[in-house]
Amino acid sequence: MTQTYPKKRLSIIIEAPFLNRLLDLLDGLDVPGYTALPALAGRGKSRSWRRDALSSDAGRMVQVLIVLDQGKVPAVLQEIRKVLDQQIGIVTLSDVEVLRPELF
Amino acid sequence: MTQTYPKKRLSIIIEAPFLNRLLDLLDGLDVPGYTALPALAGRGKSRSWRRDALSSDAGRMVQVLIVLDQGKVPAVLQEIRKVLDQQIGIVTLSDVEVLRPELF
Amino acid sequence: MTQTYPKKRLSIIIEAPFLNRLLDLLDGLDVPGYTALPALAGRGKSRSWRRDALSSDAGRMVQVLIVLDQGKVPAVLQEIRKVLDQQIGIVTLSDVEVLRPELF
Amino acid sequence: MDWALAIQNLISPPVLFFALGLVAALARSDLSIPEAIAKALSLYLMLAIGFKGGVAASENGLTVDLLLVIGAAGLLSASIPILAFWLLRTTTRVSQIDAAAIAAHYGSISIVTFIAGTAALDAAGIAFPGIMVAAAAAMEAPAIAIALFLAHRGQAGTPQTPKAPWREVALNGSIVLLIGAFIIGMVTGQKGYSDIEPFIADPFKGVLCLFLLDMGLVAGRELRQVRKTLTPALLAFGLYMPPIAGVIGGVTGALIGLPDGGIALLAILSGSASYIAVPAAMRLALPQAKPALYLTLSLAITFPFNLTIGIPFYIALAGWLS
Amino acid sequence: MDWALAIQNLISPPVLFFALGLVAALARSDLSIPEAIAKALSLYLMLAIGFKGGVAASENGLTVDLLLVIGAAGLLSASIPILAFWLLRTTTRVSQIDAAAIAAHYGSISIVTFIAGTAALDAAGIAFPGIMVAAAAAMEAPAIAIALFLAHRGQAGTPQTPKAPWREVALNGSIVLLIGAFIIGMVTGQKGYSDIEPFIADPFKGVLCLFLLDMGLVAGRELRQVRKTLTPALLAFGLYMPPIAGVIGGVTGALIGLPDGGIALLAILSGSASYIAVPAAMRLALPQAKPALYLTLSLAITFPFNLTIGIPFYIALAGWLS
Amino acid sequence: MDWALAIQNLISPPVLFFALGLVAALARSDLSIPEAIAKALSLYLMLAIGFKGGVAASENGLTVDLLLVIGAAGLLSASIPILAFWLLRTTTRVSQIDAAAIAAHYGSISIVTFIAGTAALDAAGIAFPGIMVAAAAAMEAPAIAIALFLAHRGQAGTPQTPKAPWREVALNGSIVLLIGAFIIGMVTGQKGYSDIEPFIADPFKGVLCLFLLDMGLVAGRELRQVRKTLTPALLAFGLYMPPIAGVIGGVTGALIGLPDGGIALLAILSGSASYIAVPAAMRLALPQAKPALYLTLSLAITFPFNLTIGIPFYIALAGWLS
Ligand SMILES: Nc1ncnc2c1ncn2[C@@H]1O[C@H](COP(=O)(O)O)[C@@H](O)[C@H]1O
Ligand SMILES: Nc1ncnc2c1ncn2[C@@H]1O[C@H](COP(=O)(O)O)[C@@H](O)[C@H]1O
Ligand SMILES: Nc1ncnc2c1ncn2[C@@H]1O[C@H](COP(=O)(O)O)[C@@H](O)[C@H]1O
Ligand code: NA
Ligand code: NA
Ligand code: NA
Repeated sequence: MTQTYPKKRLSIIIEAPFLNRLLDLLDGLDVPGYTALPALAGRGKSRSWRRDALSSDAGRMVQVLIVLDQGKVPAVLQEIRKVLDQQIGIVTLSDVEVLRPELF
Repeated sequence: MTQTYPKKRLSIIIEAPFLNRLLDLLDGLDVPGYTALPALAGRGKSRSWRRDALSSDAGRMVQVLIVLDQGKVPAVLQEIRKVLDQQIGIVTLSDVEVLRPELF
Repeated sequence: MTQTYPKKRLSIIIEAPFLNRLLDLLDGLDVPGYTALPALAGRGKSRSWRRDALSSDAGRMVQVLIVLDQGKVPAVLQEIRKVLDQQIGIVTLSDVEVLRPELF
Repeated sequence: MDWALAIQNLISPPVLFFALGLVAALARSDLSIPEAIAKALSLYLMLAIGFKGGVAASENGLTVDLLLVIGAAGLLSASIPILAFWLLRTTTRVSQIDAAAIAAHYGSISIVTFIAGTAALDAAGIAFPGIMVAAAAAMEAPAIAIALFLAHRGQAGTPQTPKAPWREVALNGSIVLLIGAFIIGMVTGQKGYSDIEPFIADPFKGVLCLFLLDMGLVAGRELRQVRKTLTPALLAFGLYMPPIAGVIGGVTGALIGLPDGGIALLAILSGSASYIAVPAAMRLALPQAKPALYLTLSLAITFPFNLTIGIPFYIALAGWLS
Repeated sequence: MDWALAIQNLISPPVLFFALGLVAALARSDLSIPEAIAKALSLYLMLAIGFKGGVAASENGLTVDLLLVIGAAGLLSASIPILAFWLLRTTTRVSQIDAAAIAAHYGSISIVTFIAGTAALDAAGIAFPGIMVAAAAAMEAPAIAIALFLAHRGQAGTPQTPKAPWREVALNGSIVLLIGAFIIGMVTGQKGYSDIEPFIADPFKGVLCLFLLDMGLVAGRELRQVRKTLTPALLAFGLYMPPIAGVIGGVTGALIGLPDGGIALLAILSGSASYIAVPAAMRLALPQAKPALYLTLSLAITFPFNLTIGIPFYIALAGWLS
Repeated sequence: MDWALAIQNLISPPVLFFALGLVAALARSDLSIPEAIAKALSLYLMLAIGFKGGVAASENGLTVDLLLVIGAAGLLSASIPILAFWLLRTTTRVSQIDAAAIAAHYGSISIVTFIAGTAALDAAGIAFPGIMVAAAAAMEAPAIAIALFLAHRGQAGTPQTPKAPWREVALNGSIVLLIGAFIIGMVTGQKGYSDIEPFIADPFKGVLCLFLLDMGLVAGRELRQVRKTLTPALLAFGLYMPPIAGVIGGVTGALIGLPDGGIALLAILSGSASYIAVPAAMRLALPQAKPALYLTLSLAITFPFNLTIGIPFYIALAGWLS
């Protein structure tokens, strides 16, 4: 049987205009990598939006996925929290198993 | 250390022509928000599909993510189930931790 | 209350040029279905990339999601491992609950 | 049948680019047109054909009675599915619901087939009335309504039938754009036309080539799955239904006094089958029906048939009838 | 006001396609232009208008003093927000931060309104100096700077204000393309122009129609939310602010000696409000400000107003002033 | 070297838009062309250049022997990588696998460089044979095959080498479209051409400008990472390899009796390096090779070199050789 190892999966749903700043922040932290996925549509406390019905990047969301070691999570969360506190942004953390633990 | 709080992550993979109806349904339920992501390609019991090789929205899938409180899950699942039972749709529920529990 | 059943969610982040080969591989395995999602941007050990700033499919990543029964995981992981070992690819496994267990 | 016309159609750039796409997809090439581009090409064609139709209608006045044409088109769109349903139920083994879903596609129309038809008429120097665009717009809803009736007929109290997709069908983007552009063309007339001619008229045929390349790729991918999904009886249906419906459409056109080009276009509309709007509507209204059946039939069998053989046949038919 | 001009503007294809989009979105049609296509159309318009401006500037020489025009434009862009902020704070109940964010939008410009204005001038046979494109480019940063100042004025030590978005504003893609294409047009002049004329000049008006169809769809979706988000006082602001700012811009243009067409364009720029670059900048710089307010106002109220009534008014104004 | 020609090339709109993109990306502007649009632009260019080549070939007859040209092109594509591999292994410290992967890129071609070359020839009034398009299509597979051989040479039994990407290379979308459009052009000839000329010929140069803007943005982003990835020896290779390969190609063209324009284009093809098809193929076939090396070299060094200095040099070379 293939052995797997526990890691964490951090997901940040954030507004597109912030994406560059968030990625720059992550580049400065001890994060093994990340992948950003586009979103199509959404709703939150405020407006509902559709990608094809926006005049601007404002309001469009992007999901950033980070697979990382549990040990690195607190430092990363703390920095992200600083940036996101006044901004829109949904941060979730969950458990995952990976194949190659040395990557993260 | 940054405190986190347990919530649920509901994912619904659904056909694009149903998206509007699903989102209208969610808007009528006690759901704090949602984000829809586009899909590129897929296969299930029936046909395999590629986004760039479809003549129509029929067959193209979309993933809707909802982060919400455990307490709201049963009511939401029940309503979604009604709509999805005869339709294509993959519903999964998983555990996540969030930073700001009051949002959900 | 709506009953749910435990399954596994397998996520494979892989380079776009490999996607077809991966999907062909999955089609040959006992996998109930899959959905591929596009990615926008990312960084790993090597280069950082943006979808809109690539000359070629090389470097662009895609996420493939597979919801499947725990019992099918080892065989699938073993085959995927063979293909991915020399390639870029982030594989994660996590627990989910589903509504209709017979689908997976 | 005018063989010169038929051959001229077969070796015209649009048909050849369609064939290129078909061959590339059958050979499993990774050639593909991004979805956003395919959508844009289709919006462009819809805008251009609607606008040009409106300008033409504003020019000649409404050369034929608009309401008569729309009425005839709606009637065709409601009656062809009944015939198709009956043929499917008697010659194939598809279920009632699948037969109804397929029938809806054949009652409705393929706007690209229509556009390819106008291009072929242009090439053959045959004029056609601008209001045929309105006929195209009228041939969707009736087909869907009849098909839903056929699907549920005799089934006592189907539990939880999904909400009928009337809102989605009526406000379908393509139809809204087609009709909207038609009206704008009528309002602005020749002056508006000359403003945007270099955008909507000059590159039109080239854009059609690119779009048909995409349609070929899509149809070819579908065609690869034909053997898995279609029985010979179904396949035959995809080939004989278009000319039957085309003849019905052409005769109707002749009866209401359409000119040559109008008869041909009404035959083309009747003979063509939808693969954009109706599949999406069927997913909403008849989710139990199998998309593999109706998509493959309409896209991989009927569409290529019409594009290559059907169009010259319908044009020849119009010549005989008028 | 020249009523013939006003009506001619209202029934021109671009305005009618905008209206079609508006109506389709209000009726909740699923008609939509893919995001990638809308971005491409906007890049195209920016490239074309910049390039043509550059070629024109290279032709006539810099007919008016480039620096004078840019200086006046920058000044307008810095002072209009102050007026807007004061009007908002005295006539509506929006917070200081929201008022500042809205003010930034009205100090900045809508390039599509500008382009529609050039099309209307063309149709009316009124020439305009190529360097007006440079004025358009100069009217973004000052508005944002002033607005940030207004937002934080009097608030001792706001903790953790986000980094100001200067890098993002200065290197904003649209501005870079507009200025870059302007310079390329200046360098290559008439020879370069004739090389790419069939791409940037001939289809221009048609592409504008398609883009305005999209803008109509976007504005219509916004308009559906107006009752939820805007008070009557705010709605009124969206309607009276443009002509006020337009008059200020027009008078400034006359004072610095611009010709007829230049006055009209400076009035159009002053009267228009941003809905692309400034919203994104506000999300970065003033995340607490409510996007629902500034987007709805600028997109659903001011933009349609300018497109239909504003532009002919600003052109008529220029006639009176010169 | 004809300096007037060189300067004319440098200040032509396509090259200036490339420079604009390069500068914008170096300055970290957020200007970007959506991926779907960039793909569509590239499909358009491929379709147009293929079709026009086919029409030209159908006109003049096959003015030079098609098989001779294809044979020579294939031979060049197979031998240039051997030279490149040897140069890389003797002058730089890249591994055997990286050297082979880079060599594959230089044996293959950049179709945009080719297209820019045809535009420069057009501007200089030099004719070229339509079949050069076929030469372009023939210069991919041999380079990849040789490179795979070089990568594994002398390595006993590499375990688990991935399946060679022959299917992907042969059915590569760009090549299929290029060849398909060429054949369609041959079949429909001048008649088909006049049908779609307003689409494929008139806006061609303008579309090329937009595409080169995108290429500049992509190359500029790559260039920002040059210092991290390239040693001076590698950087030098990216600059001296193109003219060496270009001379080899030009001499070959002269030997097989190509006319002036044909010699120039064969030199351009030989001197150019792939950054679309070969990188994807290398990811499949040699996943251990570092993309940072081959992409940066080909895209950020060789491509700008060829576009600015290379093309006028190859054209001048053709003048000397013929
Ligand atoms: N509970 C949620 N689950 C998933 N996505 C959410 C949720 N809440 C908000 N979002 C996303 O975040 C965006 C902004 O949310 P808000 O700031 O609450 O308006 C929404 O448009 C959604 O795309
Ligand atoms: N087990 C699965 N995991 C992930 N996605 C799936 C799975 N099964 C189905 N899907 C998605 O749902 C679509 C329709 O599935 P089906 O109705 O089974 O044909 C597929 O094309 C996939 O995109
Ligand atoms: N830890 C991670 N979490 C999420 N995505 C990752 C991670 N590491 C790598 N990736 C993705 O995989 C791609 C290739 O990674 P690498 O091979 O490490 O350069 C990156 O560009 C990311 O899109
Ligand atoms: Na029909
Ligand atoms: Na303004
Ligand atoms: Na080469």
